[in-house]
Amino acid sequence: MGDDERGRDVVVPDRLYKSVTVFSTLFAVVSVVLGFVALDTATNAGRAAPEDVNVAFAALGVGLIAAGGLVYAFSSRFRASGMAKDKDSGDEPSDNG
Amino acid sequence: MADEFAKGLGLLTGAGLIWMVLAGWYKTPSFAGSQLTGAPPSDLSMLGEAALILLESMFWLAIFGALLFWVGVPLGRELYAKVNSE
Amino acid sequence: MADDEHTDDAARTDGTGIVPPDDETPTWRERKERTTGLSRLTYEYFERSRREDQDLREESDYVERDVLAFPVWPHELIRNLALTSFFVGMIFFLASTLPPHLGAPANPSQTPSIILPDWYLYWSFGLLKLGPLNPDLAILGGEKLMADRTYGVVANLVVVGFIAIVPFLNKGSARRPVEQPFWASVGVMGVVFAFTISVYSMKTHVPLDSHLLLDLTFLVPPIAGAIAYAVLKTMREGYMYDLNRRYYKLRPPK
Amino acid sequence: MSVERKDDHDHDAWLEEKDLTPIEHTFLATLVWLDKRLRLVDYLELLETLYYRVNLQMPKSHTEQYNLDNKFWYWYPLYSLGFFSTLAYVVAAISGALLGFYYSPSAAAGSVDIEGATVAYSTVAAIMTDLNFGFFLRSLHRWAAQVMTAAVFLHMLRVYFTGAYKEPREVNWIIGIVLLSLTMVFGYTGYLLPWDQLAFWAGQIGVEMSLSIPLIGEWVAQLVFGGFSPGQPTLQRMYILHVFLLPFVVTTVIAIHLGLVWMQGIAEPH
Repeated sequence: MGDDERGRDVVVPDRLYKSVTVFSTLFAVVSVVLGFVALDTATNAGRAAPEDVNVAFAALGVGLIAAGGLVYAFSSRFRASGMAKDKDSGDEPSDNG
Repeated sequence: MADEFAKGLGLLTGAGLIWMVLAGWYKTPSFAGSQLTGAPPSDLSMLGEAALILLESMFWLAIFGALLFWVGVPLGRELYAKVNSE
Repeated sequence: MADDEHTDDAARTDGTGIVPPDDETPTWRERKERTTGLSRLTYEYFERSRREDQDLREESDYVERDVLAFPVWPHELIRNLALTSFFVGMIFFLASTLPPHLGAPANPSQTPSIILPDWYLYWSFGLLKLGPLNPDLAILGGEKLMADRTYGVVANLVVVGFIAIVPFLNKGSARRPVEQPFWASVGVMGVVFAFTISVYSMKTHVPLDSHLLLDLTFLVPPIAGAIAYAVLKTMREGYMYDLNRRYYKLRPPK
Repeated sequence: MSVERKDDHDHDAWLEEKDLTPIEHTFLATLVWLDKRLRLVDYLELLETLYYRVNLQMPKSHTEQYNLDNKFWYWYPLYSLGFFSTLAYVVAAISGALLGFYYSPSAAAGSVDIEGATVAYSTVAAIMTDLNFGFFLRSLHRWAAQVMTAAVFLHMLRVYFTGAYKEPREVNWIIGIVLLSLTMVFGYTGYLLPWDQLAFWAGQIGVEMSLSIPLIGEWVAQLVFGGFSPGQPTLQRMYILHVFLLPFVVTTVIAIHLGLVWMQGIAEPH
């Protein structure tokens, strides 16, 4: 692991990697869907006149979508051991070859 | 050979499906008259106008997409091989 | 790993010291497979699956049968489930985007302008309208052998009967259309005829002279069949042959 | 799966010793907390195991065995048409059973405020306008039937053009033709049920078709259509054919068809 220009890379145990993948994807999907639902409700599916838009609700929707994306992006830094981030850096030796 | 066929078929069926649905919505005034080819209503919203453009483009994509992969690409390969061998 | 015969020659620089890989030496592909990220995981999964498969086979009483075909389970069914669940989604898509029509209620006293069955019966309906082909027999003094309608029903029986006896006419190991251009072109002829006869069944709605339409109904299919035959023959002679050479080597056509 | 507890990784200790930023630490700790309570990963691991089990027993595919063009997978959809028509049949059966709760095959005067509407027509209209999801349900039934018919036709073409009907599969080809015909009869009887103009005049065509059969025409028309002009007996018979007789017959024939395919294997695809 280390900080290079491609971003931080944290190696975690396999079981933890599964949890990270499952729960962050779940959270991301649910919050993005809820975000769109909230946005739709606030703007009456995009048909409301600008002054009728429920600003707080719309902001909540955008926030939920952003949060979902953020969690998904953040979770991508965790990797199981042996998973190289890109093919070029796959030169490290391994003990099962 | 097979992949070109499948790509052409995919374009034909995919674009054809979208065309069929949109034509069912916008170009089928009634069951008794002309279906899928009727005149679209004149008082369309902007969404409807965009859908009409999409409808037309899907129709031509279905035809030319299939033609491109079934005729164009194999023909191009043949010609290329011929030119290369000379 | 290290081979004693070669380790002492390590300093050779003329190229003769290169040891040819034996069965134990992993290839570059294998090395790559085993060392990096996802491919390493894949490799481990394969190992695990191979091992579990072996265990299952050893403890199973399943007897492999000598069937020259593709197993339905698990191959075909898993593949089909994946593909057809997508297709079933398409049914739902169509059902929600293009709901069906409910016409005016039945009214025996008012003949509608369109009398047609559903589309899949058009071909049969077209065969019923083949009255003009019903031969007038000179022996019967110009009378028709059977009523036009009966003639149509017989035409249906002939078509279905011909399709039914196809396996008894066409035998052998040929599978692909290029291997059997004749039968493939017969098939093309049949498909095109199904289309033209369907169009003929709607003759009152087609802006064409009905005699011309009848002629076209029977002229277009043989033309299409001939084109298909020519194309398939050419393909067989040409580049498809190269592609299939390996296949022909494995299973020479009878 | 086994009741034994899997040896869990000591995540908390690992989190302490690992050099993580506070955000990462919080993130991982939250997920570990969730994981300990919801155990979703365990269920996914069950699926994972199942996947390897199934995958494992896969014999070499035909393409691997004969080292054919690896582009072959583009043709798989054509090979799935037979199974697809079975699935469309199942979809049609389920939606049809639901529609059957609300439909009534009677040509008596109906309650809908339309000139000449029968009970059958009114119940279809009620399904489409009053019943929750009824409009979609009828649409689904209709489309599943249409798509099944189309899939059956295309399946026959696939079998024809790949020579899959050849020996030893002649019997299955003939059973397939029977199934194709029964599918069309299924479609035809269903087409008549709403008892609108199209249905009535399609019924008229059917009566004329059976009348034109030599010798037994009138008898067939009486048996199938209950008379020489479509009416209540026709509707009743079509209904019984569509929801009682044909489902049993077609399901049985499909079972035989599939059983033969299962025993003989898929004709080697190329």
